[in-house]
Order: sequence, then structure tokens, then C-alpha cells
Amino acid sequence: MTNTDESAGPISKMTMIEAIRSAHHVMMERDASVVAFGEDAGAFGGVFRCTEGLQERFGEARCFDTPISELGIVGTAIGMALNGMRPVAEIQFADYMYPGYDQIVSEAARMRFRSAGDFTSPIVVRMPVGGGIYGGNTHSQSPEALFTHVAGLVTMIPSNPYDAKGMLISAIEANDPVIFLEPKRVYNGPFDGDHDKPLVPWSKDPRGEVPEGYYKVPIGKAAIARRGDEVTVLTYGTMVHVAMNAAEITGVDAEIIDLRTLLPLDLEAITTSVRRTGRCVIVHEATRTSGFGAELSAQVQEECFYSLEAPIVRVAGWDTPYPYSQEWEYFPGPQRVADGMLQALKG
Amino acid sequence: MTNTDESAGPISKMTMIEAIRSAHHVMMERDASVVAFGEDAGAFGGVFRCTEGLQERFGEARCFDTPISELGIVGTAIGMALNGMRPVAEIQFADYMYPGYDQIVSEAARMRFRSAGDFTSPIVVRMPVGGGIYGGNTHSQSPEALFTHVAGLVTMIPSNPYDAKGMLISAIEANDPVIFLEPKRVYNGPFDGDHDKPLVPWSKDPRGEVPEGYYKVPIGKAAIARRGDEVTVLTYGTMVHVAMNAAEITGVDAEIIDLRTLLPLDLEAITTSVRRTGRCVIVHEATRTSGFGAELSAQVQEECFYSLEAPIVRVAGWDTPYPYSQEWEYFPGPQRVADGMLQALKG
Amino acid sequence: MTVADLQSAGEARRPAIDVLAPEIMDMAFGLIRVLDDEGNPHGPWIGDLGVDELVEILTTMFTTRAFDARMMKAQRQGKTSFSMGSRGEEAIGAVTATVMGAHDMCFPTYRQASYLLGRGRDPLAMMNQVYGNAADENLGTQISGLYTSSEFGFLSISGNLATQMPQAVGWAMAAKIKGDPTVALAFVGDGSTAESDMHAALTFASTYTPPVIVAIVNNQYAISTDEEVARGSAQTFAQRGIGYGLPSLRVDGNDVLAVHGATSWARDRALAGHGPTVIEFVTYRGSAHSSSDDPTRYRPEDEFDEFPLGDPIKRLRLYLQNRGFSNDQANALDEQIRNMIEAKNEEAEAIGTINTGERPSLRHTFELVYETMPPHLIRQRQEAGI
Amino acid sequence: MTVADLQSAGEARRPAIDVLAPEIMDMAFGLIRVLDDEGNPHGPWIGDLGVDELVEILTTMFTTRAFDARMMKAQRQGKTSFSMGSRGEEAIGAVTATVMGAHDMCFPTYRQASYLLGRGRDPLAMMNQVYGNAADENLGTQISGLYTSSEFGFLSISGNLATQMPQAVGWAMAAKIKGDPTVALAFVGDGSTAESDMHAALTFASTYTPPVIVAIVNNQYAISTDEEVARGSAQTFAQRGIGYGLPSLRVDGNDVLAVHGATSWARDRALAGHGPTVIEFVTYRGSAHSSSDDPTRYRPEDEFDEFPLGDPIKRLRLYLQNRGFSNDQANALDEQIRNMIEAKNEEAEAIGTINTGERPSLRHTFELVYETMPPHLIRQRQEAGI
Ligand SMILES: Cc1ncc(C[n+]2csc(CCOP(=O)(O)OP(=O)(O)O)c2C)c(N)n1
Ligand SMILES: Cc1ncc(C[n+]2csc(CCOP(=O)(O)OP(=O)(O)O)c2C)c(N)n1
Ligand SMILES: [Mg+2]
Ligand SMILES: [Mg+2]
Repeated sequence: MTNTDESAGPISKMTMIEAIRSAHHVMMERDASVVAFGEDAGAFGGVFRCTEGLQERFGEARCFDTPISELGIVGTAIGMALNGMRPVAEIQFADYMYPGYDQIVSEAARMRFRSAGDFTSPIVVRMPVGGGIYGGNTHSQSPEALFTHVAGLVTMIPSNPYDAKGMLISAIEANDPVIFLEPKRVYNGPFDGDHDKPLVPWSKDPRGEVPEGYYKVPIGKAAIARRGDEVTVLTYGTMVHVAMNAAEITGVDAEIIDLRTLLPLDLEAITTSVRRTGRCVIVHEATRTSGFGAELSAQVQEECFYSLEAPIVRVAGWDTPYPYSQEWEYFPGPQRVADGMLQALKG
Repeated sequence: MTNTDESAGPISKMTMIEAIRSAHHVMMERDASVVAFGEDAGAFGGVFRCTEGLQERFGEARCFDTPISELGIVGTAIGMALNGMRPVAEIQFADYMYPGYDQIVSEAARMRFRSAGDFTSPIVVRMPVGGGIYGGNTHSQSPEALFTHVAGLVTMIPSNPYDAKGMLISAIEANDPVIFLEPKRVYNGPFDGDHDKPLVPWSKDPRGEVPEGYYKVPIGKAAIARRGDEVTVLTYGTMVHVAMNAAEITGVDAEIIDLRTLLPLDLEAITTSVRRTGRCVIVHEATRTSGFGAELSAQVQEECFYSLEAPIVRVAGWDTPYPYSQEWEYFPGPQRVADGMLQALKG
Repeated sequence: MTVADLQSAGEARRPAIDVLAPEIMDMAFGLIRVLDDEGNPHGPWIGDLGVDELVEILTTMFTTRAFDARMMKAQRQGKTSFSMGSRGEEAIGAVTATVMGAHDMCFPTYRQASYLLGRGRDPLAMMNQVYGNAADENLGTQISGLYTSSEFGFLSISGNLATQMPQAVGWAMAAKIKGDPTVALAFVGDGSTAESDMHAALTFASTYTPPVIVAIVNNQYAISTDEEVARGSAQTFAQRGIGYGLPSLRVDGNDVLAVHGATSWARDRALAGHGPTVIEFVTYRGSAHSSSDDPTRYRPEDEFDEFPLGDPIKRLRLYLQNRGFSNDQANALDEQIRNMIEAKNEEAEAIGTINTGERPSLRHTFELVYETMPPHLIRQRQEAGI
Repeated sequence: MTVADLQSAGEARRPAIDVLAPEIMDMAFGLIRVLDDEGNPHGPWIGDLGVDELVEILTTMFTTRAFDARMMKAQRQGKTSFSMGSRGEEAIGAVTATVMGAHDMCFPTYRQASYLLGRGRDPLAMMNQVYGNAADENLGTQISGLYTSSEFGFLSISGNLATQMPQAVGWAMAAKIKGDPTVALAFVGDGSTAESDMHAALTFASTYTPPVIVAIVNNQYAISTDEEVARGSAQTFAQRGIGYGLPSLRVDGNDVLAVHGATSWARDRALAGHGPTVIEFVTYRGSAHSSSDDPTRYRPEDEFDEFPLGDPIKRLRLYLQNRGFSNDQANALDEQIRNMIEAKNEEAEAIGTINTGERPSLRHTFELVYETMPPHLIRQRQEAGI
């Protein structure tokens, strides 16, 4: 919340969806080269409504529906960027980004490098990630590690409306390709992992207070979601809220770091905390093996080896596809995160 | 070398290319359902000649050229597997696997899961990986971490002709989809990272002595490439040989583990060694961030935390695309690996 | 919505099965129709379906419609998280299910419930899958409606659009390599033709000419977007096939006889070694895209009533009346099927729904990843406490 | 190798630029040719190129051929690791380079050196790239021959086939959105048409009708495989465009006047707002696929001599003779160009080759990944000791 300044305009209550919509709106207003598109992103406003109203306001040329081709979406976005536009492309679910992965990895990420700066590809590719909506193995994935392994990409993931808007504005203004992951389970409220409880809406949460105007949350800067002394929890997206819940139910005085940008990583925020607490838990929804948690673990032990009092603990999705019926047994909920914290404390 | 038995037939000197060809040959001879295909894989025998002679011997129906569509190659391979075949598909360079990645991740890897075992997809997808041939950013990649993150895949990478043949036979017989990575820089000889020295051919190396018949090197079992007491080196592919060289030039008594199968990982071989040496260096060509080394590091610290006397060291490709002119400054050669070993010893 | 170049019933010619693609390019722009608006059949595609077979097809269509309606209701009641129907499109699956042989293979999308039912799958098994309950043969791995049935030659449905297309071609390539007298039938939606997989499928089909039927179900919509967004400047989807030199037909998908004629022709062709056929079935998505969709946001509510090709069930009933199967008989059959579906649904609900009864164990989640559970999964399963 | 349905020079009609795709479907199966075997021009596609312009085109073609030969020699001498030539295909790039406007954009493959040279790029700069030496404006990032030149409207060449195609369409979509009077020209090889990107490109081109020319260079081979492996059952590659409802022409790619006429037509069309055109240029890959290839393993050595469309340079020379530019003049020009290339090559070699002289610093490798080097790369660069 620290980045708000006067010029960002009056504060409104927004869900994360509204905040994302607002970021589009602000940027399309400021910069005629910003365009938004994707499957059902035009008149319909996207299956999650993140682009609702944009076509009406900015016309069909600047917000439009695409054929169902993620390759085409990313590929034409790159082409538009090469021609001076700032495309913001929506992939309907991250699970469907694979047909566009080649254009992301082989083209967008390497355009600057391979042309020695002669061409660049400042695109934003937005996609909802994560489980918790009974989406089974094709509407629940968290593929962030498939992006963080790719040199040339920026990978971001907000956990609340305020950040979502400020981060998306930073992404749109960035001159590098940005993968913008949206944890769909917290689109409407800060889901803390207890799926039986009624959802708290963002309107009841201070992070749902979002300036209506232009402001940025910087790329590459983590946030401290909770200050604490006993253990450092590194997490992002939906799991920030689950970790808060775990701290509550265990009473552990955890320092919970919301990474926000995964690449480039805010290593300093991480090491400062871990050196102080001496303990570290990494939490994400993605499958464990070769998940982004592995990289976090590797860096923490490289940087903080002599401060660590116990093994770094990873709490992550099991190494299986995301099941449907077993969703809540599978989801790394507050109890599993709590167990991870306690394990790190024992060590 | 330990798995040879009498029935595997007489020993021949083979390069890794010849060993791979021989594995195809043996399996196509034994099992009429084995077919091999890919771009230029038919009459031409593949750009690296790994399928040479197969079309002549087994006919155009069983070894054939495909259109230039990695998606089509993997997708039709899955379809053939669904119809009882054992397809062995070649992707010309791993750098070109991305158009086929969706079929690998979303289809082959999850077919068994999503159908509750009603359907399976026992395909082998072979692809040359790694640098050192002046291939620039599109003929040098090592994308193993993009496969190890995917539940349902087996990922293998041999470092010598004997293993290559035995592992490929295991892969073809496996009832799970296997990604078979071939370190192209050691196709013809055990390249140790000194690019100025003349290449030692496999004919001069005992691991180039390969039985002509059927034998298997099991999935999921690492090999000790060098026994040692001072530090454990976890590596695979070309870097096994570079690590051997580094041990030589430093005089460090390193235990060098050739992982061979990355997923499922031979964790026991790893922990047994690290618990003994108390030090660990991980070496791979792939870019560092979210590379497979991150997972290895995370697992080693989880399992061996109390045995570690120094931070685990990663020696990996820099987090950039693979350059062309700067290839030998970029390649993690013997000196960088040696430095990594010394760093782990200091700790 | 355009149903371009409507041909009238009986107008389209029926070429020999060994016809070459260039000779029938015009057929990709026409529309094979047999039944006219009065339920009278015309022309060379009439075929020889008997009343019994037609009633069997009607039975499947009734079953599908009742099943879909019941599952949508269950979703509204919160008993499943998701539902997808095929109202208005039932003829395509119901008819092709009777054309394909015992060892043929279907590569479906999520809108071919009528194919699976037409092959003989018990609706109860499908309901158990929808509810993800303890009797779900899918063991809870997939969202509602993504059935699998090797027994009935029906590939596990993927949530990823169009991925089944190159697989179907590969399956058919294998059939050709082995010399099996079998045919693959692959379905894809109009919107999904834009996916990369479609191009790979058609390219490989064009190159290897295996026994495969590529069936594009043009139901006028993707989710919110009109079929035009994928079709672009082309006049039809069948036209895509021309680009690859494949014989391509455009067929009234709500006309049971036309669907039967065209599919039989394509299958005979494939079995005789003449290779692939592309068929665009023109139909209308009478239901919402799924239970998550609100079609009033993008189309008039009465659009289906205005659809020039009508409702396939109504049209078959009319034709059957002309063949002596009365309206009363049809109503009785319909009612009997609704009751059957209601009874099966009670049975399924009694086993369990998304929030009642037992669910398939998390154990399956670990067991289904590899043939043999590797050490890391054994360990994770143990950590999960099962 | 088949050059199906050869039409004779002058036979193909020239439609109005606002023609609709269905009206010219036949042209995807024909072949636009202007020059006959005696170097005489015929028919409606003749155009009005003056001798000066033709000599300029010949100059580019000579330059390309000399450049390619010199670089292949350098590769044989071990001075670069890799070389790719375009012998026999020079007309396509050389001519289209003169048709496209100053602010148009080319999305090339690795076989369009003649386009870049035709736009005015200094061969020395290209040689420095081939040698990856200290003067390489590409700073050593790419293998030999993967040039970039925003200055000359030439996108950085990708090593991944066909990926430039949807980018070209996107670039053109942006031009349409902005109302810029510019056109994208995208090249793709016959073999590469099988890639997914091609389908995405044609689908989006078909849907948004932006100002883009999709140029398929059918040089009869992918690497070892005949163009038939990608073409499959289709008769031509231009035919692919028909499937998307796009106007599609098939053109003699070794006939300077035909290439000029067809490209100008397509560009005029695009500028007038009539949308995309697909053009198949039929030509022959006279060189090996690359320096890594041995074409004697898959084709007769004299095949190029037998190629029915001949050698584009010989054909232009013949035509120019008829226009008064003598054989001796052409020989003199050729020699002068060879000398220029030889001199430039000496200059480039003096700067450095793959194993002599300085190379671009590894520093660039770190600096070129992001606009601003992030902390982890600063650190890695320091670790690398630079
Ligand atoms: C690769 C991929 N992209 C996007 C989606 C999301 N999605 C599901 S259904 C659908 C529309 C499909 O339309 P169509 O192919 O016409 O089939 P229909 O629903 O009309 O039967 C979309 C975009 C998906 N499932 N997979
Ligand atoms: C995605 C991808 N797959 C494979 C390759 C390897 N490859 C390089 S050139 C080539 C043949 C291309 O043939 P064609 O498109 O006809 O172009 P030409 O070389 O004839 O100009 C292949 C297969 C590649 N570069 N990229
Ligand atoms: Mg549809
Ligand atoms: Mg070619």
C-alpha cells in the first residue's frame, strides 16, 4: 500500500478482477498503443470479466476477441509490439498457454538478445493460475517455473487487488516481455484455504482499496505480508493468504514474504529475513519437483547457509496432475502449511 | 557397464550415435510395434544419423520422414501409442521441441491419469541437447527442467554409448512416456570441456564398448562415474566428462554421480554419497534459475542438511540465451567446475 | 450467424468413394441435406436406415437430451461443479455411433455424449463421473463430463481443445501400418479449428492418407464468439480441408440421414484405402456453452428457434412419423427415457455427489501418474497420510 | 519433384486488386509466368520495370550469389562454423526488396539474403555477422546468417522455423489499427508450412484481414525431404490459402517480372485495404541446405540444371539482353561485384573470423537479456569475471 500517491486519484473498493480491469483502463486511456485481446476478451469481457467494458470504451480495434489459438495470440502480440504497440494478451487459463509457449520462450524472451537490441518485444501475457475452483487438471495449474527458467522473461504474480493493478501497470510499461499470473482463487476475495468458510470479499479487506488512477507497484520488489521473527515463509499468489491463516492457527510468529515478482527475484528481501529468522518455509501450489520453490530453496541455502538452523521446508502441490474430486485433499491448505512451519521450527 | 550379460551378444565399438541406432535396431527387430520417425529421420537417417539404415532394413512404414511439425510428431506418436504401437519420435534439436510441448505435457504425461488408467501413452521422444557445437541460441539448449516439472514424464539423459543403448531400450519398453535427451556434444566422443584439444573418439573409451544385442540400463538408477571422498558432484550428460576433467585438474577427490535418469531421481545414490562427503556440487549446462540443479539442491539440503559442511554449489549455464561467438566463454567448462569444487571444499 | 450456401434437400450429389479431392471441391461450399422441412427424404444420400435403426438413434438422442438436462439441473442444485450439454447437436454423435465399427476409435470433444450413449455406455456410469463420486470409473481425476471409455472406443476427453486431432491421425496411421480394417473418427469444434493441433492433424492426414474422418462440429459458437471469429474470410469450415487436398464435405448436422450418409461414405472410403475425409457438420449449440456461461450476453434467446436447420430431434420425429412411428410412440419413448434417467440419477446421487457421500481416494491421485509409483510419489503419498 | 500444372508465360490472368478469393481459386493451381524460355515477356503481368531497375535487381542477385559462394568457401576454410546459401532463389528477395516501401517490414527466413542486400545492407556488415567478429552488429548472439536490421525493415531472423509468420500478421494488424499505410511481407519455406505458426498466421490473417503478404518459398526441399512431405495430398502450397478464404497466387519464383508483378499486386491490394494475399513462389534450392548438409545423399547432382523454371539469373540476363543490356555488360557487372565481395571479405577477415581476431565480449551476453540488467545477471557477469 506504500506506493500510493495523491496523483493516483480517489480510492475505490475493488476486487482483483476490477483492479485488473482498472489497470487496463488507465493504461489504454494514457497510451493509444495499449491494446487488449484474447479468447472471449472482447464484447464478453473475458470469462473472468477482466476486460469487461474495454471494447465498449475503446472500440473493437483496441479490445477484441481472438480465434482459439494461444500461439496466434502470443505470436500476433509480438508482431504488434514490433510495430510499436503495447499488447496485453489474455490466455484464458494458464493450463492453455502451452500452444503459445514456443512464441513466449523462443521469440518474445529472446528477441532483444538475438537481435542485439535491434528489436524488442514488450508484451504482457496475462493468465489465471492456481486451483481451488474445482477445475481439475486443466483449469488449476501453476506453471510459473516454466517461465522462471526462461532468460528474458519477467514473471509476476500479485496476491491482492492493490498490487494487481500497480503491478499490471508496471508490466504494461516494461520494455521486456512480462508473464502476468493471476491467482484466480483470490480474484474475488482473500481465500485463506478454508474452503468451507464463506468467502471474505475484497471489499472487506484493506488491500481491496485501490486508487482509481495511475500508480505502479515496482517490478522486482517483494512485500512483507506479515512481520515475524520465528520463521521466514516465502510464497506468492493465493498461498500468501493460506500462509497467513497457517500462522494464525499455529501461533507461529512467521515472517511472510509475498514475492510478487518471481523473476527478477527480490533476493535481498529474502536473505535479510532468513538471516534473521534462521528458518525458512517455501509455499506454492505448483507441483513440487522443479517447481519455483526449488530455486528459492537453492538460493536461500546458497546465501544463508550459515544462518540456517533447520532444513528449508517446501510445502507444494504433490507431483501429480491436479485431481478433480480430491481437490481439497490435494490443495496445500492451511494445515499442510502449518505443519511445514512447525517442522521448520523443530529442525 | 555392470548390466551386461552374455545374452546381450558380442561387443562392438560404438559411438553414441551408433549405440542409439543399435537400440532402435534391436527393438524394431524384437517388436513389430516399434516405429521410428521424425524430420529427416527416414531415408536420410536423421541429421545426426541416429536412425540411419532403419528405413532400408524395416521399410518406410516403420521408419519415416515427417513434415516439419513437432506438434504433429508428438501428437501422432501419442495416437500410434493409443493404437498399440511403440513410437520412438525424434525431435531434430531440443530447441525445437516447444511446438510439441503441449502434446507432451497436456496429453502424453496425463493420459494415464486423466483416464484413470483406461488409456496410456508409452512414447519415447528423443532429442539432442546441449551446447558446444557453435549452435547459438537455437541448437544448444538443455530444457530438462521443463520436463522434470511435469508429473507423468520420465526424463533420461545418457552420458556414454553403453548407457545410451541400454537406457533407450528401457525407455522403449517403458509403459510411461519417456523424454530421452541426447547430449550431442558427446555423440562422437567423451568431450571433457577442453574445446581446443582434439576429440577423443568413443572407440578409445571403454564405455564405447557396447553389446550388439538386447540389454537394459534401468530407469531411475544413477551411476558412479568416479568414486571419491571429498565432495559429491551431481551431474549428467556432457558435464559428466567435464566434471571428470575438473577433478583431474584440481586433484580434488570428487565422487561424480552420473544421474542418468532425472525423473524419477535416484535420491538414494545421491544422499548416500553426500552424507559421506558432506559437500555437494551440482553441475549442468542449462541456465541456472529454475534449472534442474535447483531441484537437486533443494532435495540435497532437505535430506542431508545435518551432514552438509558447506553450502551446495551450483555450476550452470548463465541465465542468458546461449550465445554464438562467446560459446566457450559461456560454456560451463572444466575451470568453472573446478572452481565450484574448490568453493565447496572451502565452504 | 450464417449458414452459407444452403442447398436444399436432395440437391447435393453423391460421388464415388474413390473420388479425388479436386473433383469435389464444390461440396465444401454446399450442404448435404436429405430431409426437407416436411420430413421427406430426397436424393442420393438417403441410404437405407430401417425404422428400428432410426428409433434406436432417436432413443440415443432422447437419452442425451434428458441426461444433459438432468445434469444441468444437478449443477444448479450444487451437486456438481460443472455441466456441459449438447442440446441441438445430438444427431451427430447418435448417428456416427451407429456408423462406426466395433474396433473403430472415436476422438471426442466434450460435446459428444450422444456418441458415447449411442455406443451403449450406461448413463449411470456417466453420472458417477459427473458427480466424481466413489463409483466414478474415472476415479475423480477429471472434471464433470470428461468421460473415458476404451470399452466403447471413446478416448478420454481432454480439457485442452483440439489436442485429440493429431492423435486421431496417429491412431489411423498405426491402423494403416498394421493393416487393420479400422477407422478413426475425430471431432473438433468450430472454434477449436483455430488451434495448432488442427493444422498438424490435417497436414499429417494429407501426407500419410490414413483412415481418419475429421469431423468439424460447427455449432455456430465457440464460447461467446460466433463461428466467424475462427472461420475468418473463409466461407465454410469444410473449406479448410481443401487447402490440404482432402475431400471435404459440408453436411446438415441436424439431419439424421445426411449425417448417416456422409459418415458412412467417409468410413467406406477410409476402409477402401482412399484416405481421410473432412466433414463439417452444421448444427446449433442449443444450450449454454457450459454451466459457467450466460449466453444471453451474446445472442438472442430465441435464436435456436430461428435456426434454419431446426432441431434434430424434431426433424427425426417428423421423418419417423412419415415412416409410421407415430408422435405418440415417440412421446412415450421420450417419457420412458426421462424416467430412466431420473431413476439412474437417483441411484448416482445415492452413491454420492460433489458434496455428499464418499469420493474416490486421494490414493488414486498418486497411483495414476506412472505405471509403477516411483519413490518420490510413495513418499508424498505417505506424507499425505494415505 | 513436381512443378504441377505449369502454365506457359503470359497465360495467367491478372485480376483486379479488389477481387474476392473465391473468384481466383484456380490461380492457386496455376503459375504466373511472364518470361518465356527465350527471355521474351508475355501477358498481363509484364509490368513496366525499366532497364535501370532491372539492372539493379540483377546487381542484387549477382551480389547475393557471390556473397553466398564466398561465405560457403569461408566455412570450408574453417573461418565460420556454418553457412546457408540461396543459389537459385535470389530473384525472390531481390525483386520483393524493390517492391516493398520504406516503412514496410520484412519477416524473413534464413534464405532471404537477397532481400537484405536489395534493401541496401552493406555485405561487409553481413560478413561480420557471419564471422561473429568484433564488428558484428549482432554482437555475436546468433549463428551465421541470422541477420537483423531494423534499419532496412528486416526482422531479426529466428532459428526456429515459421515463428515469424504470426508476428508478421500481428505487425500488420497493428498497422491496420494505427491506420499506417504499410505492409508486412512474411517469408516461409515449403517445409516450414507444416509448422503450427503457419496455421495461426493464416487464421489470424483470415479473421482480421490485415495488410500482409504471406510468401511461401517452395524451393522443392526441406532438408533431405522433397516438398511433397509437407504438401501431402494437396497439389500446391498456394492451395493452403484457399482453405482460409485468402486470395492465393502461385508464381514462377525464378521469373523476375512475375515476382515483381505478383508482389506489387499483393502490396497494392493490401494498401487499398483488401487484406492479405498468399503467394507461393516456385523455385529451386540450388545449394545444399546448409554447410552441414550433403545433398548428394538425396537428390541427383544435376537436378538444378533440369529444373523447368531454370536459373533466375540466367533468365534475367537473357531478358536484359533483349532489352539492350548485353551479355558483356552483365559479365562485367558480375566481375565487378565479385571483386567487391572479395575486397569486403578481406576487410571482414581482417577484423576477425571464428578463430582469429577479437570477438564480441561475453558482457553483451549478459546485457542483452533485459532492458536493465537485473541483480542476478550483474552478479553472474561478475562471477564470469567481466
Ligand atoms: C487450449 C484451450 N484453449 C482454451 C480453452 C477454453 N475453452 C473451452 S471450450 C472453448 C470454446 C470451444 O469452442 P468450439 O470449439 O466451437 O466448441 P463448442 O464448445 O462450441 O462445442 C474454449 C475457448 C480450452 N479448453 N483449451
Ligand atoms: C521449429 C524447427 N524445427 C526444425 C528445425 C530444423 N530445420 C532447420 S531448416 C529445416 C528445413 C526447412 O525447410 P524449408 O522450410 O523448406 O526451408 P528451406 O531450407 O528450404 O529454405 C529444418 C527442419 C528448425 N530450425 N526449427
Ligand atoms: Mg462451437
Ligand atoms: Mg524448402
